[in-house]
Parts: sequence; structure tokens; C-alpha cells
Amino acid sequence: MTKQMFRIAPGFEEIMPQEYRDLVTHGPYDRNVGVADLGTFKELLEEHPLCAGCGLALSLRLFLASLPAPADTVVVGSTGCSAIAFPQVGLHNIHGLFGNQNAIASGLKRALKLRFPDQPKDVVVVAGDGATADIGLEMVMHSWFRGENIATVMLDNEAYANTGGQESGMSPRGTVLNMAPTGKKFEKVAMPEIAREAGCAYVATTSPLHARRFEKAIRRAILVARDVGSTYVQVFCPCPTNYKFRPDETLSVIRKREKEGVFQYREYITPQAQEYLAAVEGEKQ
Amino acid sequence: MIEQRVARTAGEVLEPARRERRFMTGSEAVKEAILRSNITMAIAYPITPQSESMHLVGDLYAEGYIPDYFRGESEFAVMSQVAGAAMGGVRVFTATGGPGTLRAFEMFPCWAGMRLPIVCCFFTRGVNSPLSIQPDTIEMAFLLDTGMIMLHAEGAQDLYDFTLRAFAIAEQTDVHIPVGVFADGFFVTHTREMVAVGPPDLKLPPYDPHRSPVPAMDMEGVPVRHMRDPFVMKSNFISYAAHASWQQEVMAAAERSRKYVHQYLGGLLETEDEDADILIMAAGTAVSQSREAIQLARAQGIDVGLVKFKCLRPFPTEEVQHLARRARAIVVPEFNRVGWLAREIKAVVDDNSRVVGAPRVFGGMTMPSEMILAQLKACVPATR
Amino acid sequence: MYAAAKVELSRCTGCKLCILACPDPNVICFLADDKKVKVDVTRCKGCGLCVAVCPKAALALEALTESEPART
Amino acid sequence: MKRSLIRMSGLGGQGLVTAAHILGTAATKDGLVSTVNPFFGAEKRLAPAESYVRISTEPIHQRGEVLFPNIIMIFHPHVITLGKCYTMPFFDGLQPEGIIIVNAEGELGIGREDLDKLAALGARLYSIPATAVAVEVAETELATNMAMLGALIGVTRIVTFASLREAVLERFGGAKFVASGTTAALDNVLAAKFTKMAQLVDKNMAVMEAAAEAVQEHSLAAPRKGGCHVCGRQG
Repeated sequence: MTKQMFRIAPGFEEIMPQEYRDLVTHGPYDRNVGVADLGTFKELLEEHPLCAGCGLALSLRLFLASLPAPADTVVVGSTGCSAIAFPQVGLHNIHGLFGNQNAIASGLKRALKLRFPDQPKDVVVVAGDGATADIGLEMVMHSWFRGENIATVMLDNEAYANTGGQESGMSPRGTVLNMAPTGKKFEKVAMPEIAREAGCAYVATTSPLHARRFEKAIRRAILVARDVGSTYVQVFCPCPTNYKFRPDETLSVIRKREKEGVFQYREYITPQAQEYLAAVEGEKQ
Repeated sequence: MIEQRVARTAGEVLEPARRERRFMTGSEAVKEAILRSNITMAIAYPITPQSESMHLVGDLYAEGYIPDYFRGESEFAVMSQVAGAAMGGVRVFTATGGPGTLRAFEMFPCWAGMRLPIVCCFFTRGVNSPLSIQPDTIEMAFLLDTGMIMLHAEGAQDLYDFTLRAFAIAEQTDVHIPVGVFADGFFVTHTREMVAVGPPDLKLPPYDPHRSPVPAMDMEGVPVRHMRDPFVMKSNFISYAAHASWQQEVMAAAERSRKYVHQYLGGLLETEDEDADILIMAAGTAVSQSREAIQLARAQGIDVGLVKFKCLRPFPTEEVQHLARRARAIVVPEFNRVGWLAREIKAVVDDNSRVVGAPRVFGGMTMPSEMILAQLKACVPATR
Repeated sequence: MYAAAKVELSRCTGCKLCILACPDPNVICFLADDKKVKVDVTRCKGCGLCVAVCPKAALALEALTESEPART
Repeated sequence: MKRSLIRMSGLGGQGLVTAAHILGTAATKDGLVSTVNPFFGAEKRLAPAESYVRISTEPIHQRGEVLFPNIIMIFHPHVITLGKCYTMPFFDGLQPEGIIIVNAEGELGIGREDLDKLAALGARLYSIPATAVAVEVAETELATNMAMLGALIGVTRIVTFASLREAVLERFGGAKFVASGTTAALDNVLAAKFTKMAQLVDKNMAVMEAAAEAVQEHSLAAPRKGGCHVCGRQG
């Protein structure tokens, strides 16, 4: 996309909403901005209805600021809290159904590859833990088996938050949630390991606590997906509403897990992806 | 691989100057249609009695006629994948049937709501437990209200023509909703008959995403608040009103397709002796069985005509009302237990006690013409 | 009764940690000339994450009053 | 209008689908109208399978199973003896003066009661040791279906040998044929047996011609010695 596309026709500036004008005058398209520049440009996400202190919302903000080419990025989402925020995102984004996000993204990416062979169009899946590890796992894994050129980002808030806090495959063992009234009986689904075994070229776990590290994982995942193969980033972003902590504790909850060693930052890169990243990251510097 | 030329108009492919007659199965007729359809992608998943058709589409990919083709992981996934591809702005094709249709079901209303001009063949078969792989059109009852246009092929010739023409109907700017092309499993897919096909070196003009009433999801257009269901995540009057009007718009798109169904299929239905005392109204294989029954009935002096439904959505309401006005009885033979076609007809005609929802055959049985004849005979005393 | 974050400008060093901790977009902006941050109180949901991360205790949650300036 | 409605009953793997395809193709090459369709369950070898061929001088509309055939071809004795068939008994629906051709060596396994019913219909019953002919002439029992077709021609001359030859060539001659996975696997076995396509076609034609000669009619009349099996009266 060129910025020309959404420029306001002369004479119509007055009737366009302020948010749109802001996006045109100082939005992130075609500008090399990142999370370090947050606060200095108009973000792609407009006011969203997610809860105060939402770790997922914070992750979405950081995610959108991390995109290597926002003007050519299409996001495929799924049912869940992130789907409530996505109608307010200044990108083409698709809400298909619950769980089929990686299937839709597979078809979309292939179509865009055929239509725009010389112009990278980044197709990124952003979905919750329920959509990724439970109801959509089959389609997530098969997109990886096929090596689709898409990045999959799981916003792991460890529950079905949008429907009122039910246990998901990513809830920690023992957690008492709706539909797990005596506590969850099994461990978090080992998604990073599954991703690696399923053939992902790049796998990372991260959290919004460390914004720069978060940005690096997202950028790497998207770049590797462009040319090497499927990639996966798992973002730990706790939910104050359903885990019943104060909204200002979201980041300290992550820090606590980090200290306990329960949550770890990990990165797995195939040699081919490593080589690719060395080339593109070297280019940048 | 035959060097293909893009036709100047769709009509060159849909109504070719010359046709070649070949002895082929319904599955092969699908292949022949897809060969001339200029699709960009096809995605497949096996299910009897559909599998052969998508094997053959796969062969077209291997030969270089289709740029991309793969096997998805389930029907739900495949229907999602073709949706993704269609949103990406390309012409796509897939096929399924029976349990596959039901497994994928959640996507069909989405296709319509997303205004995707996907063409999908449905090769009908039994879906209920106990398991059957045999012909049964019950899945069509479930699909009647998904928003898609529904065409029902009688035989392999229809299947070839309808599949090609489905693209022309689906992709009209004022329509732009999915078209399901239905054919009875085995009776059509596995039956070999003569089919007249156009020249293989000519294909449809390509799909133009810029003529779509909703933009392709390719970040080549204005991105702000750009979602196909933009307001439903809000809880206010305007969001409900937007959702409601969107649904009406999808229904209106189907209504607007009528003129194209007339243009490309010559009407939503076809008739033979429409002024007869008794009318058989049928779709799919039931039409074929009825044709034989009518010959037998006429030999016995029974005055019977035939109404063949080619298009079930939109439903030819006015046409049926007009045709029914003089008929003393309307016999509706069906290959399913629920009698959805009889239901549809009863809902629109005056004095619907004239509508006989029989015979009905299901569970993989065939429908002998004699069975329809018996039903026609039973109508005679009442009509004299 | 709503609360929003307020900045005590004299304490703000412009480290931007609050901007990276806020779950809502376009709430806290960075004033490049002053090297300080500014909160758009009409967008702030009052979660307090910025307050929690501020190393200089330059942010605090305050109740919004009726006379709060309308968003421009 | 002359119309032949043919029902082939046998077991999966015997080549009924292929036989029906070749017969229907040959009919169209003779300028007749034909439709062909198979009917089977979740396909596997040795399960019941049927194929239907309709041949006419006029358009054919009716689809699906042939319920009222005038020709029935039984590819395997189990159709009769074990009821591996979609109709019970195997000749259910046979039209008056219909024809039955059974692949059998020796006894056909048809009970007296059924023979009487066939006699009442004015049916003609034939047998052909199709598998034996196939093994003898083509050295493979996979040509049983060809022998069955040969027997049919021997009895009815429904299509010409010239058209059959063309149809066989088309079917095995490399043109892509839509076959189920199992049939495709059998095709490969065949291809390995006959390195040259022409040889395969010749062998198939030889099987058909031999079978056309070997087909034998069976009398449906009750054996004289026992007299009428219902009333016991002699003569």
C-alpha cells in the first residue's frame, strides 16, 4: 500500500474524524518506527474496549508498533478478546471464526503471494490461547506442517477471557477457573515445543514486560515467515479481570513468574532462519 | 498442457461456438469445467463421492493449469482456506459433500456475509447415523438459508455448465456471494454419460478483485476500521442496525442474482408441458427419474408435466406460483427423508393441499420411475 | 467516579517506561521538546500500570472531576 | 426403441466397473446412447459391488441402480450362494424373457425354486467359466471381466467387437481414466503383466472372443426323472 491510497481528498479534511487525520499526518505507515518511538506517532490501534490493565491490550499495542511493514501487513484474528480490539486497528484484518485463523491465513497468504509476487505482504495471525492451543490447534499445526509463510502470534492470557474466564489448554495446572471448578488437571500445552516439532523456522516466547525484546521476537517472526517458513511467538500477557489481580499488577505478575522461573524467555531459530536473520538484520545496521 | 487463451468475454466460454461430445463421469465434467474456469487456487479434502473430482482438479494443477492447489486438513479448514484466498482477491474452487458439508458448515454463512464469490460443488450423500455413503440430498435442507446461491444439476452436462456459469453469476458486482453447485452423489458423480464441452484452449476472463463490492484484504485499500463485520463487537443501536442491514444486503444480493441466473442458465427452472393436469416438480436426479415416469404415465393417458428446478436459492417463487395456478396436483419426488423441496413449494403456492410430498427415497436407494408413476396414478382419481 | 493518571512534570525524566506499559493506545504521548510525557485523561482507563512502572513516582491516579476538560 | 438395461453383480476387485465402462463406451462408439454407473459401499475387495449399463437408441434419463434389468451378469458364484448382491434374490426385477449370464464352472448354485421362477419369466440362463477362460487365454484372472463381456456379446451381440476393441484401447491406452485408488492399483498390476499396450488389448480381445464361443445355455426345465417338483406328477 502506498500512503497516497488513504490521503484525504482536498476539501474533505474537515469532515474526516480526528483519528483518521492523525493517522494520515503522523501514522506509522511507510515510516520506520518501532516500540521505542511509541508516544511520538499515531498508533494503529484506536480506542479499544478491553479492560483496564489488560496485558493482551498492551501486547497488541506493542505488536502493532513492532510490525516491519505495517503498510503491507494483513492480520488474521480469531474470536476472543483480541477480536474485540481489532475492529479498531488501522490494518486490513480478518475475523473469520473461532479457531480457523491459520487456515484463513494460509489461503490468504497464498493468494497474496500469487497476486503480488514482487511485494512482500505479511500475513500475521494474532489469536488467543483458546483459539490457538485448543479449538484451532489442528489448523494451527497443519499450517506449520505445510510451512505456510505466516507468523502466528499467540496472546496467552491463560484463559478464555472473553467468555468469562474459563480454563484453556494454556491455563497453568491447578488453576481454578470456570469449567475447572476443582482446578486444572493438566499442564500448559507445550506449544513452543509443538511449534518446533511441527517445523516452525522461528519460535519465541516473550511478554510485554520487556518491550524491546518483545519487538525483536515479533519482527523476527514476521521476517522469517516472509522468506523461510512458519513462525510462532507466544506472548504471556496475564488477565487481571479473570485472574482477579489488580489492573496495575499485570506487569508485576509477569515479573513474579519470571523470577520463579515458571515463565522463561526462549528463542528457537533453525539454522536456515538464523542465516536469513543474520543477512537481514546485518543489512539494517 | 494445452496453451490456453483468455476469452474476450465469459460468453465465449459459457456458450462456445462449437462443443465436443465426450463420454465421461460427473467428476470428469467438473474437471472439464475447472479447466476452462481460469481459477487461481483450488483446495481439496477427500470425501466420497466427491474425491474423484478434486483428484482431477489436482491433475490440472500438476499439469500447470492452476497456480496453486493443496489438500487441507479438514472440510472446515478447507472452507476457511478458500475464504482466505477469496479475501485475498483470487478465484478459488473446492468441492465437498455429505458429512463434509456439515463439518464445514460454520463457514457457509460466513462466505455469504463476507461477500465471497466462492464456487463450491456439493456432491450430496447421506449424513445421518447409521453411516451411508450413498446418494441423499438431505444436506441441501440445511444449506437453504446460508445465504449462498444454490444450483442443482440434473446430470453431468448440467454439472459442467452450472459449475462454469456459477463463476459468472457469483462474481457480478451486485451479487458477489458464494454459489453452491449441487449434484447427487454417485447418480451424477460416478455416472458416465455424454457431455458436450467447449474447446479446452479457451478459459474465462480472470477474476477482477477491483470489481468486488467489498475490497480485497490485501492492504491496497484504505485500512481504517476495515473489517467485514465491523460493528458487531459493539453493543449499541447502530451496531445492531448495521448487522441487520448487512444481512438484508446479503439477501438482496441473492435477489439481484436472479437476472444473471436467467442470463446464464436460461431461468431458475425449466418446464415441459406446464399446462398439464398434474405437475411433477423436482430437482437433481429426481428430475431424471421423473422424465422416465412421465413417458410411462403418458402411455397410460395421464396428463402430466414437469418442472425442473435449476436454482433453489434464490427460490423461483413467482414462477412456481404461476405454474401451480392451474395444476390439480403437484407431485414432488425427492431423494431425502425431510422433503425440503415439497416444503418450499407448499410455502409459496395457494391451496397447498395439492402438493404431494412423495415419493421419497433415502438411505442410498434408487427411485424407480414406477414409484413416481404409482404416485401419479394415485393423483388421477382426485383430479377427475 | 473515574480515575485517570496525572503527571507531575517536575518529576518526569522522559524515560517513556510509562508509554511502554500502558495497555491503551495514544493515551500517553511524549513531548519531544520538553522530554516529558503527557496523559490524555479522556482516553485513560485508570489502570495504574504507568504509576506502577514509573521509577520517579511522577505519575499518580487521580479522580476525574466534572470540570475535567473535554477531549479535543 | 430398443433398450437394454444391464445389471452386473459381483465382488469388489473383479472389474465390474471397468467392464461396464468399456461396454458403455463401445455402445456410444456404435452410435447408441449409453449411461454407466457403479454402485458400491465403502469400497474394498471382495465386498458386493454392482455396475449398471443402460444402452438405448433413444435418450436415457433414468439414473442409479437398474432395478428392472433385462440382462443380469453374475461375476462371482457368491452373488448367488452367499447373497452378495444389492437385491434378493439376485435376479429380483428381471424383466420377462430376460437374460442371465453367470461366471461358473459346473454347478450354478441356483436352487430349483429360483429356476422355476426364472422359467416362469421366460428367462434364458447362460454360464461361462469366465475366470478359467481368462487364465487360459490371458494368463491372468484379472481378465475375468473381459471374459464376461465376451460372453455377453456371444449371447446378445449388443455391441460390435470393433467398438469394444476401441473402448479397451481407450481404457488402457494411457488416457487418464478416473478410477478409485484400488482400481488404479490393479491397473498397475496389469501394466506390469503386459509390457506392450497392444499386447494387452490383443489379449483382452482374445479373451472376449474365446468367451463368446464358450458361453453355454442352461435349460431351466425341471429334470424329467423327478417330474414336476410341486405336484410330483410325471410328464
